[in-house]
Order: sequence, then structure tokens, then C-alpha cells
Amino acid sequence: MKMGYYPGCSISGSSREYGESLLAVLRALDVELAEVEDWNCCGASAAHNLNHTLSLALPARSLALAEQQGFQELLVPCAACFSRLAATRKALMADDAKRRQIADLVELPMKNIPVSINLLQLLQRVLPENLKEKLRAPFDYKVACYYGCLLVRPAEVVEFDREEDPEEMDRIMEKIGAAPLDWAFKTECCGAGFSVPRTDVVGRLCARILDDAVSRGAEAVIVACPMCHSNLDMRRQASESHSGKKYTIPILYVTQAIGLALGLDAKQLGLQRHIVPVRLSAGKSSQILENAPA
Amino acid sequence: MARIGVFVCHCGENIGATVDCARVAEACRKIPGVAHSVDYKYMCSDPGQTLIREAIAQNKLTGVVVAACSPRMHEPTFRRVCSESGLNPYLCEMANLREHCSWVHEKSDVTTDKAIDLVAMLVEKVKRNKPLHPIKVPVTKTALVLGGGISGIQAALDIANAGHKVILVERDPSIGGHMSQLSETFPTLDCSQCILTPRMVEVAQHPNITLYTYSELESLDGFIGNFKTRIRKKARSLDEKLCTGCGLCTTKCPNKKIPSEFNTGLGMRTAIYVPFPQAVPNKPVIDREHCTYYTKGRCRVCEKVCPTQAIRFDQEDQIVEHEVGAVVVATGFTVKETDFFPEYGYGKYKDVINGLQFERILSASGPTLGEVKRPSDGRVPETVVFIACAGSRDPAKGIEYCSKICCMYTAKHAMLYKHKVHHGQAYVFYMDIRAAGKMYDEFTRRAIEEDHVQYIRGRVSRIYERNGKLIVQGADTLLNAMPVEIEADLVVLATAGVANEGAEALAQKLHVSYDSHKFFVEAHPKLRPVETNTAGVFLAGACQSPKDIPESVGQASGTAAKVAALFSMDELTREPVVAVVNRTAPPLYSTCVGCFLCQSACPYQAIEREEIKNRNGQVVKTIAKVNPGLCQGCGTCVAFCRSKSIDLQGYTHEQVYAEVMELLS
Amino acid sequence: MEALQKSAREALENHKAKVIIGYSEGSGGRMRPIFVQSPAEAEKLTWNDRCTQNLAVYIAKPEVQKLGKPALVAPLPVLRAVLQLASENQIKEGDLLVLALSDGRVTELSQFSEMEEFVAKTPTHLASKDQEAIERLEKMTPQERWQYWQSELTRCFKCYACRAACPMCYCSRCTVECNQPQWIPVPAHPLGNWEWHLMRAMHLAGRCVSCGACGDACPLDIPIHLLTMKVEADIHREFGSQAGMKVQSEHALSSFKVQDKENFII
Amino acid sequence: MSEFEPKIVAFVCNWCTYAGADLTGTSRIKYAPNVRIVRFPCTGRIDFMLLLKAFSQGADGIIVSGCHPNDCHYTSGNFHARRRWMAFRNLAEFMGIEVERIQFSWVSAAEGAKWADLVNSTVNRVRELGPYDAYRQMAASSWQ
Amino acid sequence: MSTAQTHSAQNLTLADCLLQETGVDIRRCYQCGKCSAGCPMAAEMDYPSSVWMRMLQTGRPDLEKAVLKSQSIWLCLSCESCYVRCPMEIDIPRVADFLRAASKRRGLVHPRARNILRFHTAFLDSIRYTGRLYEMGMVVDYKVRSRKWWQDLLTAPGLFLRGKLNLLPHRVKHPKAMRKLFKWAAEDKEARI
Repeated sequence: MKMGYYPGCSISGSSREYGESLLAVLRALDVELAEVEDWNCCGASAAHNLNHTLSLALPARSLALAEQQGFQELLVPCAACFSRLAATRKALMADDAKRRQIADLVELPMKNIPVSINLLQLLQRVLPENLKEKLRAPFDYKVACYYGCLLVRPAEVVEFDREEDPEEMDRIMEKIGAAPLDWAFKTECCGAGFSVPRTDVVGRLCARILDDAVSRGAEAVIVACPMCHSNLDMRRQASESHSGKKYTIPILYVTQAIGLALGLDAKQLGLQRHIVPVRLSAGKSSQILENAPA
Repeated sequence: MARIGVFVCHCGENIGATVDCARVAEACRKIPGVAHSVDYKYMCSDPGQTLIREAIAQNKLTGVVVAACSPRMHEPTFRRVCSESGLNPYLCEMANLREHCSWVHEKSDVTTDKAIDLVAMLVEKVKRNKPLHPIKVPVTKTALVLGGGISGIQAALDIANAGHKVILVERDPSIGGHMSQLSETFPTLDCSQCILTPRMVEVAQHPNITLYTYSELESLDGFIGNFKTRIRKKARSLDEKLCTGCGLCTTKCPNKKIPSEFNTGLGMRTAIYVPFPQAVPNKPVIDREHCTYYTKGRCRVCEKVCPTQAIRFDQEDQIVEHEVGAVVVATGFTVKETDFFPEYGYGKYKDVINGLQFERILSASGPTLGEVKRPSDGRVPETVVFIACAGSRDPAKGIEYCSKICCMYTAKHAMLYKHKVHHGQAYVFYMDIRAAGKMYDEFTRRAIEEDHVQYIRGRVSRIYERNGKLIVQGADTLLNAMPVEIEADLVVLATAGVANEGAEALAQKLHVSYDSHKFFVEAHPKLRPVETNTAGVFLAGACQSPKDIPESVGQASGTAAKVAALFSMDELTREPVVAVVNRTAPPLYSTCVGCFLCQSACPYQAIEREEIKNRNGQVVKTIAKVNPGLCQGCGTCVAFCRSKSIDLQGYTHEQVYAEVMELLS
Repeated sequence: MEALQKSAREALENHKAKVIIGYSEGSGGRMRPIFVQSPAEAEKLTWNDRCTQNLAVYIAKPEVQKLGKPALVAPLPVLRAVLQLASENQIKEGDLLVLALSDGRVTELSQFSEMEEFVAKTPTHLASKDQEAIERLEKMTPQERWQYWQSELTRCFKCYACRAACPMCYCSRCTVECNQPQWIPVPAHPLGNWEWHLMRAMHLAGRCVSCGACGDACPLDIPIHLLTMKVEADIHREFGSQAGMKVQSEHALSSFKVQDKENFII
Repeated sequence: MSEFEPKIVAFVCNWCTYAGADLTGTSRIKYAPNVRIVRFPCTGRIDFMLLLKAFSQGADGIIVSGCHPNDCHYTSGNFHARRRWMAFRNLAEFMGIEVERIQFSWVSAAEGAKWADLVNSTVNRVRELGPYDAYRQMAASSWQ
Repeated sequence: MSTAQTHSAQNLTLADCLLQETGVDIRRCYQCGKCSAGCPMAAEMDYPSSVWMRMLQTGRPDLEKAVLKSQSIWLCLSCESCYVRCPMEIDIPRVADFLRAASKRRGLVHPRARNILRFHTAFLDSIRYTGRLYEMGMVVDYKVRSRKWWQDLLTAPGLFLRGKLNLLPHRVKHPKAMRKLFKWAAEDKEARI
């Protein structure tokens, strides 16, 4: 199956492991990705924070290019990019004047703008029903599925799963043998763009999330967004200094969890790039995964 | 030559502001057949009416056109004026210059021209009106009351006490409705069972009331004064005459694990059960979905223990037919379940319950026998959070209206909780306190001042569970929206009052209109709140919109007054707008050729066959004949008849033809 | 057509019928209806594909009723007309005898149920030339159709031969003759013709047995039978019912289904 | 007149659409003044001949509206009307009448706004279609 | 607040501009407080979302200015919790976007929120010149603007060793197109209010 692909800026930079594990897993599930030629950054929170028109123009250019290159659907693994692209498509479909304005600005006709889908929507489609038999090492750990605030919200733009207490990632985790926990911070914000200017805020918000997950016995937090991952993983020290507790719970991408279950090795999944070492408890399948120098 | 009077009304500013009434009156004066044409500030006022009366007398008018508001509003008024001045009321028509013209168009010549067209159209119609006389129809002096809640009970008792027969139909095994589920009632905190049970017994013992419980309306046909209704008495699987209500079967029944609807799922009941101790009639019902005999064909314990052998497993549903003269709809409402709220956990937290469930917990006959224990582990909650406006006033959730009673029963809940758990702490998250009834606001103040209920102004954003506690995330908008987080043991949502399941289907059976929330629509929100657009069908209680007990009882007595007024007349006069088959001289006798295709078109089966015999008794011809008693004047047959042999009085072929021709000339 | 003449003679001899209504050769190579009252005249009865008049039209006429119980020579359209007239309470069982013709054989029917089985067996599709004409018209644009019918219908001079030839037009006073109000303008001008033919088609909606007698009767050969056939075809497609197949009181336009589907009411 | 103002007749049922139009009035929702309402007890009473009469008298557009299915005050008047409208519309289309000028609709007593939209949209559509000259010429060439 | 002015009846209030530009009508807000209750940043905000809604509703210029000068509009993470739960379906994040843009244009950015603005500006600069986010360049640009030289200095090597820090940017083939986009967006009418 062939699928349009809008990688987003962080997937080759601060969250390379997300890109690596995504490609590894999709190759294992024989899904081929075709990157959109010359895509540009979606502007994430910076654009819409300062200039609404810019926040439409930036994603519009990438969508126009994708349309020109014949894509109907685009996989957008990063939740922020997914939210921006989906919001832009909805806004331009509703406002013809704006659409024509931007179309002649980027000098590309924008007739039927490709639909962007997020990682969970794609996995829902491609994960085979009999996945359980194909697993080499079932990922049977207690996990806290963390959706973040943009993956399923707002419903008018995203139209996927439930806005409160979503379930799709939990279903996917069950398919690979994990035991998703019923916890209370599935869609509470991790601090997103404040990672650099207000790291203390990220520390506070992430501490709340980690605290709840750990207190319910989660062995790993599963995410599907590079910004959530970097705040929960890279900013671990800020969370620990805020709450005064030590958190060793690893943060895994959905693709990494699936990769492990399919038996792909840690290097391919970029586990060595994590700040918080991915040490999954001896317990069941005693997987001690070494990682890069601490 | 017709002598028509045209009376153009300014309706104060309502018409005068955008329509040049003088020009309309002046233009109509030129229409052939118009003998008198004036405009006046308020036609419907007394001076306006006397103006018409004098004009009829002085100009010997043979028809009147009042150009004012909608005929749905004042047609009766002006027709009464005409009949008082000796002019047949059906020679008076109204042109709708207000709702259909002045209120909806800008002030311009076009609008005034349209007004003139509308009046001219009605003048042509009135020229061809014939004097008609009301039809006398007998009135069956029996009332049908649907719904055995407090409204139904009150309506039934009032009508029965007025000396008329009443048939009370209740869907559940016992009458009592939601009121029987309440612990105590605001604002006086008297126990609901104590004030309700006597009324229920009075209904059961009243000679004029025939009570059908565990029964539903199957169909309703006919019209005011002459309804034919069929009621489905669902099989109780026991013979009511033999059963003494001893309750032995309900104690011996082995199947005890069925969630009790009466206790809103908090308590359990047996397969053969009586909903609550004071049930009227105190006769059990077998729940065929769960009873082991019906599901697996075994058990029959109740049959064995029954001292009077009253159990009838093979009992079938029974259809009972009755003729009634009026219908009072008092089917009540229900409240939203907690699974309706995504942000409060989609109903997965056991200790997040709705108002009705907390009533059962407070109620002495409830699953916890009146002690406040939380459903999850039965512990006494130390901290209880009450959330007002849960679902109501929430357009995002599709319920934009206020459910009217939640502020009051939330204050009551908090108060009763404090009375039972003195050391407990009660919080109420509210947006506005709507306590507008008599002694209502004083009641909520008592909750705050005497029972120390902590009222916080702000709506709760989210509830989640953390090691056994329910974390309620709110904000106090009176303190610069300062976030407030409370660890609660129990959360009670005052959920929105919504229409019952099946309200839409019932409305269609009764030909009563309903709004987008499936509440029944009253004839006029201010002036006819207890009537519907269907003559003879009245509304009482929460089925029309959520309301508290005093208002429901008030409305119920209102409908009883309406029914009593209807039954005070032996004969009912009905609008003479009925179809008539034309008759001509012999040998044709009528242009109707007797194809009788109109007979199958008539929804009221009002068309019969009439054999025309000549002098020596031979049947010359069989033609259609309309029974004026049954015909409701819809005109479906009239537009259908190929040879135009049947016509509708008030909307004859000539009249509508003239209206269209005039309108476009 | 000896079989036909034999059964006609038999019917008259043993008084099953007082008169045989059939076809016989007329002037100018055209067939004309004939009322045979004595066995001797029976050999005048013939049958060939030029017999297009719908003999059922005579059942409702008082002059024919005076002649006593008729036996009707009935090809399929005539038979369907009889069933539809029965559905519309114009004739009762036993009022007439039917000599049903189908590919040469003559079967005598008197019960409506027998007639229904007979009709159910034979196919009821339109003649190919009519079917093609309707399809050609349906392919035209609305303007073209308007022009077509304007040019055709303005030729009509309102001789009402079509009404006379149609067994379903048995109304004692037709709407055309109603002058209070004057629904249809009397003169044969474009508007008068237009409204007359449209009204006639609507009044035959769900009742026309598509026998084409009206089209054949028209002296100017205006294809007015296409109108009634088209209406009947639409009603069959959309409501499922067809005229003259059963004796039933349920008529297409005097009954309804809650699930009737349409795509133009918003 | 600068712009063509279509003449539109509306045949409506008294219990639903007429009451809906009343509600449009009481809610003061403005709409185009081109429509004249003729009141009938039920859509079942509306004779197809009246539509022909309206066009012959120079109407450019027609609105026919009544109660939603299942809401009819007389239980089935609107169901019968619907069947007649289907048969009439097919025949009219077959004869070349511009059926887009006839707008059939269900408007309930609670849909004041829908009535205003229905009128405005029909007026605009008929304005675009222009005056119904074809039918008017046929009528004009037929002396009464 | 100075004298107890009555609520201003002055014609074009900030709320009116908001309605014209974004279609969001804050008159719908009936102050239920649900947005502030669910906002993760409400505790730190000087005026949580329900309060600034009320301030804008009054149309008083002094309160409007106070909102634009507030820190809370910059602390908003656009996490949509408020929009998801608002009973009146008011797009509060969109209002926050509008207020930030207005605050920046009128130079009323709260001193303690300047770093957040600097971060966004640095982020956009990186897109303006390379078409994509050049993380390294963006952080350096931010440090120059905010003079926060020491922040994250220790974590940088770790990130580099883990291959998370690209030294060179990935350029878009037509950087000129990006600049054209930015110039056009800057002139758009909302930018001028």
C-alpha cells in the first residue's frame, strides 16, 4: 500500500528515533511512504500564535505541493503538524475566497486539498487482524497511552476517536499484547512549545502526567507526537526538579512499541537516542535494552 | 350584488409601520362588490369591534374581510362579532397583513401592494362564501389520561371528582411516576411517599376511574368528543382478580439479580416484582426478559408458592377498546444518564451518579434504606460534590434550555446529605441559582446558611478518579476564576430533564406536534399552555417541558377544568368545514359516478355509500355521501375527485379558484 | 375466426348473454364494433390486429345496458379495462361475460378472479412504437419537449373523440363541462388544449390500461396516448401498482405508502 | 423596473406551513415580498389544476408546502399530496413545463426560519430563470 | 480602574474587531468558568480565559488594554481543552491567537512574556530563511534575543551524541517562496488591527 508522507521538521532532528521506528515498522507491514517534494514547515504553534493568516499560508503551500504531486491522503506522524494541516484544510474548504487568495499566492491550483491522517488512523488501517500471531515478542507491559492535546482535538477539525478519554491507541496497544491502563491524563497538555522559553511550565505539566502514570503502575508511557516525547523524555530533569521525585519510566513511541513486539532490534528503532534509558522491567520478557552513553 | 365590508387594521404600529393602511382601504373601496372600506388603529379592540358591528348594520353588509393579524389569532373574535350583528360568521374572513406582510417586509410600496393583493384575494373568496351553520356532534363524557405520574393522577382525580368517567393508562407496573422515586420534596421537605400514596390509593378506589397499569396506548382515532382508543394491556403473567398482593412470590423468586428500574439501577429486584412497597396496584409483574421460565423454560417457583394460583404464564397481551371524549397527555419526562458526559468520565465512575439516583440513596425505601452510602463500596461519603447545569444550558451537547428544577433539588440534596452526615462537607458547583418559586430562594439560602453547604460559582471542567477519590476540577469565577480542585467521595450530577423514550412515536399516534427536543408543543405558549393544536387533546406536566411538582399539579388541574368544560355540553358544535357531495335534479341526482376512490383516500372513513332510489324503490344510482360527524374537513377527497362532485365548505372550488385568479390578475 | 363465432353463437343460444359486442369489417378497410343479438348474425364477428377500439367503453353506456347482459370480445386491453371498471365499482360480478382472446384461442370467463389469472399470464408492456416515442421524448430537453407538445396540441380542435373512446372516461359530467368555476377554457386555443390534455392525463393517472384507443380515435393523429402511457409507466415504476391487473379498491393516487421516495421535496 | 421581480404563489397548509409563516412573522425574520400565500386546510386539498391556473395567470414560480410526513394534522393528507405531486411533476416535466419553478417543501409550525429561507431561495432561483414567458405567451395567444 | 465608567458604548470595540476578523462572537459567553476550570495554565494566569472574556465583553478600552498587556494571553498553550468543553462552543484558542497578534502589534507584550514571543519569533525566522525548522539555528537565535546563554548548554552534547541535533539546516528548494509568504501574511488585514 502506498501513502503520501509529510514528515515534519522534528522527525529528522530532535525526534529522529520517531522517524526511524516509523519507517522500520511500516516497512515490516509493507506500507510504502512517498514524501511530498519540497514540503515546508507547518509553523506549529509559533505561526498561529502570532499571525493567523501565516498559520494558514505555511501548511497550504505544502498541501498545494502534495495535491500537485497527486496525493489524496498524507500521513502526518507529528500531532502538531497533523493539527495544523487538518485545520488549514478545513478552513480553506470553508472559505473559498481565502483558498483562491492563497492558491494564487503559492501559484498552485488548490482544488481538492489532500486529507491528512495521523499515525493512529494509519495503524488502525494497516495493522492486520491476526497481528497477535505474527508477534515475536508480545509487548506485555502495563502502559499508559498518552494522546497529547492535539491528536484528537478539537473534534470539528480532527474527526477521529473521542475528545475525552480516547481509546484508539489503547486498542492498538492491546493488539500487540500490552495492557493499557485507565488513567486520567490521556489528553492533558505536556506544555508543547514552552519547552525552550518556559521549561519550568513543561516540568510542572509533565510531572503531573508522569506522577499519575507511575502511581497507577505504568511501566512505560506511549506517545504519538514528537513534542510530547521530547517534553516527557528530554525535559525529564525539569519534571523531577519540580516534583522532587525521580521518574525512571521510559517514554516510547507507538511505533517503537510495535517494533519491539515485531522483534525489530533496538538500534533500528532508535531506542538508544532516548534521554531516559528504555529499561523495561525484568518481569515478563526481561528485555534489558542497552542504550547510548547516558 | 355582494356588499362586502373591508376593515384594515393598523395593529398599532405592527402593521401601520410598514403598510400604508389608508391606501389599502382606499384601493379596496374600488373593488366591485365592496360596499364599505375603512382602516382603524385596533380592529380587535372594543371600539374596533363596534365599528364593524355598526358598519354591518348601516351598510347591510353580506360579507366582511378584516385585514389584520393571522386568522389563527383573531378569526374567532371577528366571527363572533359578525354573528352578534346577524351576519353568518362564515361570511367573515381575515387577510394576514401582520405576520405574512408587515412584520416580514420593509416599509415600501411593494409591501403595501402585496397587502392590497392579499385583501383583494380574500374579498373574492368572501363573495363566494356561503352561510354555514355549526355541526352538532355528541360528546362522550369519558376522559383518557395517559401517564400515571403526579400530573396524571391529579388530572384523573379532578375529572373523576367532576363526575366524569376516567381511563388512566400507565406504562409502568404501578402509578406514581418519578415523584414516587423522590425522598423528600422541596421547598417544604415533606416526604414524597406521604403526600403521594394517599392520592394513588384514591385513584385506585375512585369509582369513576378505570386504571390500566403496565399498559400503553395502541392507537387513537376520531376527533374531539368522539375518540376511539385501543389500549394494549401488556401481559402481567398473572390473574389480577385472584392475586391478593401478598408478595410471597416476590420473596421466593430465585432470580434476584436484576437491576431495579425503580431504583435507577442501584438496587436489585426479582424477576416477579412489585416496583416499590407502596405500589398501586400492589400486584406484581413478571419481567419476561429475565424470568428463568421464559428464558430457559425452568423454575416456576412463583406458581408453586402462590396461595391463590394466580400465576398465568401463557397470558397474552390484551387490546382493550374505549370511546373517550378527551385525552390528557401526562407522560412526564426523564433525566439524562451519566454516560452522556465525556468530560465526567462517560459514566464509567460508579460514584458519579445523577440526581434521581441520589434521590434513591436518600429515600428510606431505597437500596441503602435512607443511609447515604456510595454505590462503589458502600462507604459513607465524607465529601460530596453536587454539579448543577449538568447537560442543561449546554448548546454544545444539544440541550440549550434550562431544566428549571435542578437548582432546587440540588439544594435539597445538599441539605438532606448534611442532615444525614453532619460531619460531611457538601460542595455545589453552580452557574446561577434559579429558585423563583414561592419559598424557593429562602430554601436555597437555608442550605447555605444553616446547613453550611459550600456553593462555588463555576462549572466543573473535568472529573477523574485518583486512588479511590474523585478529583473534581472546577474554578471559582467570583475569585478571578481561581482553579478549585476537590477530592470528592461522591459526585451527583443534576442532569438535564429530557423527553421520555418513545415520546415521538406517541406524539404521532396522537397527531400532536412536538419540538426538536421531543417535548409536546402546546397550542399557545402563553394563552393556551395546557391545550394542543389537536382539539380535545390536552397536555399536563413535564411531557410539555421540565417542571416541578407544584406546576405539574397546577397544569393537571388546568386540563381537568378544560375537560370538564368540554363535558359540560351534551353536544359539541364543530366547525362546519366539512365535505359535501353535490346533488342535482333527477335523473342525474348527482354528478358523482360512484367510483368511490375517494372512500379509500379519506383518513377518517367519513365517506359512505348512498343508494338513490326512484319513486318505486328501484336503486337508480349509488353515490358517495359524507358523514358530517366524522369528516374533519381536510379536503383530500375534494382535490382528488375527477368529476369535481364533492366540495369542501369554506374552501370550495369556486373560492380557491377565485383566490388564485384574483391574486395574479 | 370460427372459434369466436361458434362460442358467440353458443352464448346467444343458451341465453348466457343477450348481445355479443365484437368487431366486424367496416367501410374504408377499418374495423368497427358490432352488437350481435341473434345467432344468425354471429358470422359477422371477425378478429385481426386492426381491431384497436376498446369495446369496454360500451359497458357503461345506458343504451347498451338496455340491450341486456353483454358478452364482450376481449383482447388484453379490453380485459384490463373491465377489471379496472370493476375496481371502480362500475360493474359487478355477473354483469357481463367475457370472450377472452389470446393468440387465436377463445376462453369464456365470467368470474373476475378468472380474468385476473388470465391477465396475470399475459405480458403487459407497451407497443414498441409507443415505447420508442416516449423514450425519444424523454431524451429531449425540456424546451424541445415544450415545443413538441405545443406544436402537437395546438392542432387539437376539441372534438373529445379521445374522451369518447376511453373506457375510463365514464363520468356523467366531466370537469370540462364544469363552468362554475370554468376549470378548462372552452375554446380550442393553445391554453385550452394544453390544460385539457394535461388534466385528462392526470385524471387517468393510475387508471389507464394503456390500450392506445384515445390515440387511434384522434382524427388528427395527435399522439395523446403517449401522455397517459407515460403517466402510467411512471406510476408503475414509482408506486409499483398497475391499472387493470386486479379488482382492488386501492388505487395509485388514492392510497399511499409512508416510505414513498422522492427527491424534490426539501 | 430595473430588475425582474418574479410573481410567486404559495399554496400552503394551515396547520404547519401557514403557522410556520406566522412564526417567521412573530420572529420578525425579513424575506422577499414576491410571495402571496393561499391558505388551505391541508396539502391534500391542493388541486393540481390550481398550479396550472397560477401559471396561466402569469405566475413565474409556485411554492407548495405543508406538514412533514407523520406530522399531518389529518394524519395522511400530506402523504396523498406527495403522491399527487410526484405524478403531476413527472407529467409536467414530460410535457416540457419548467418544473424547477415549482418548489415542493415540508415546513413545520416550528420552522419559521426555514420558511424565510424557502421563500428567499425560490425567489432568487426564479429571478435567475426569468419571467415564465413560454407559458405566458401560450396564455396570451389564447383569448379568454 | 479610574472612575466607575459605565460600560463604553464606543463603536468599534476589540470584541467587534474580533468578531469581524475571526467570526468568534464572545457575546455568547455566559461566564460559566468551565474554560478556566480546565485550563492547565489558569493558576499562573493573571486573567484566566473566562475573566478576559468578561473584560472584552465590557468593551471598556482600559480593560481591553489590560487584557492585551496581560501575561495570560501568552501563557495559553492552545491545548484546546477550553474549546472542547465550552458549552457555548466559543473558539477560545482562536481568541487567544487574535489577542496575541493584537498585543504584539500594539507593543503591549507583558515583560515576563517576552521570552515566549522571542521563542516564536526565532522559530519563524528559521522558517522564513530555510523553509523548515533549523533547530540548532533557532535555539541560537533565541539565545541571542533572550540573552539566556547558559540554558540547556549541558544537555546539548547529549543530544548531539544521540544524533538529535543536526548542525546543518534542511533547506527548501525555493526559499524565495517562503519570504513571499511571510511578506504577504504580514500585510493581511488582521495584521493591521
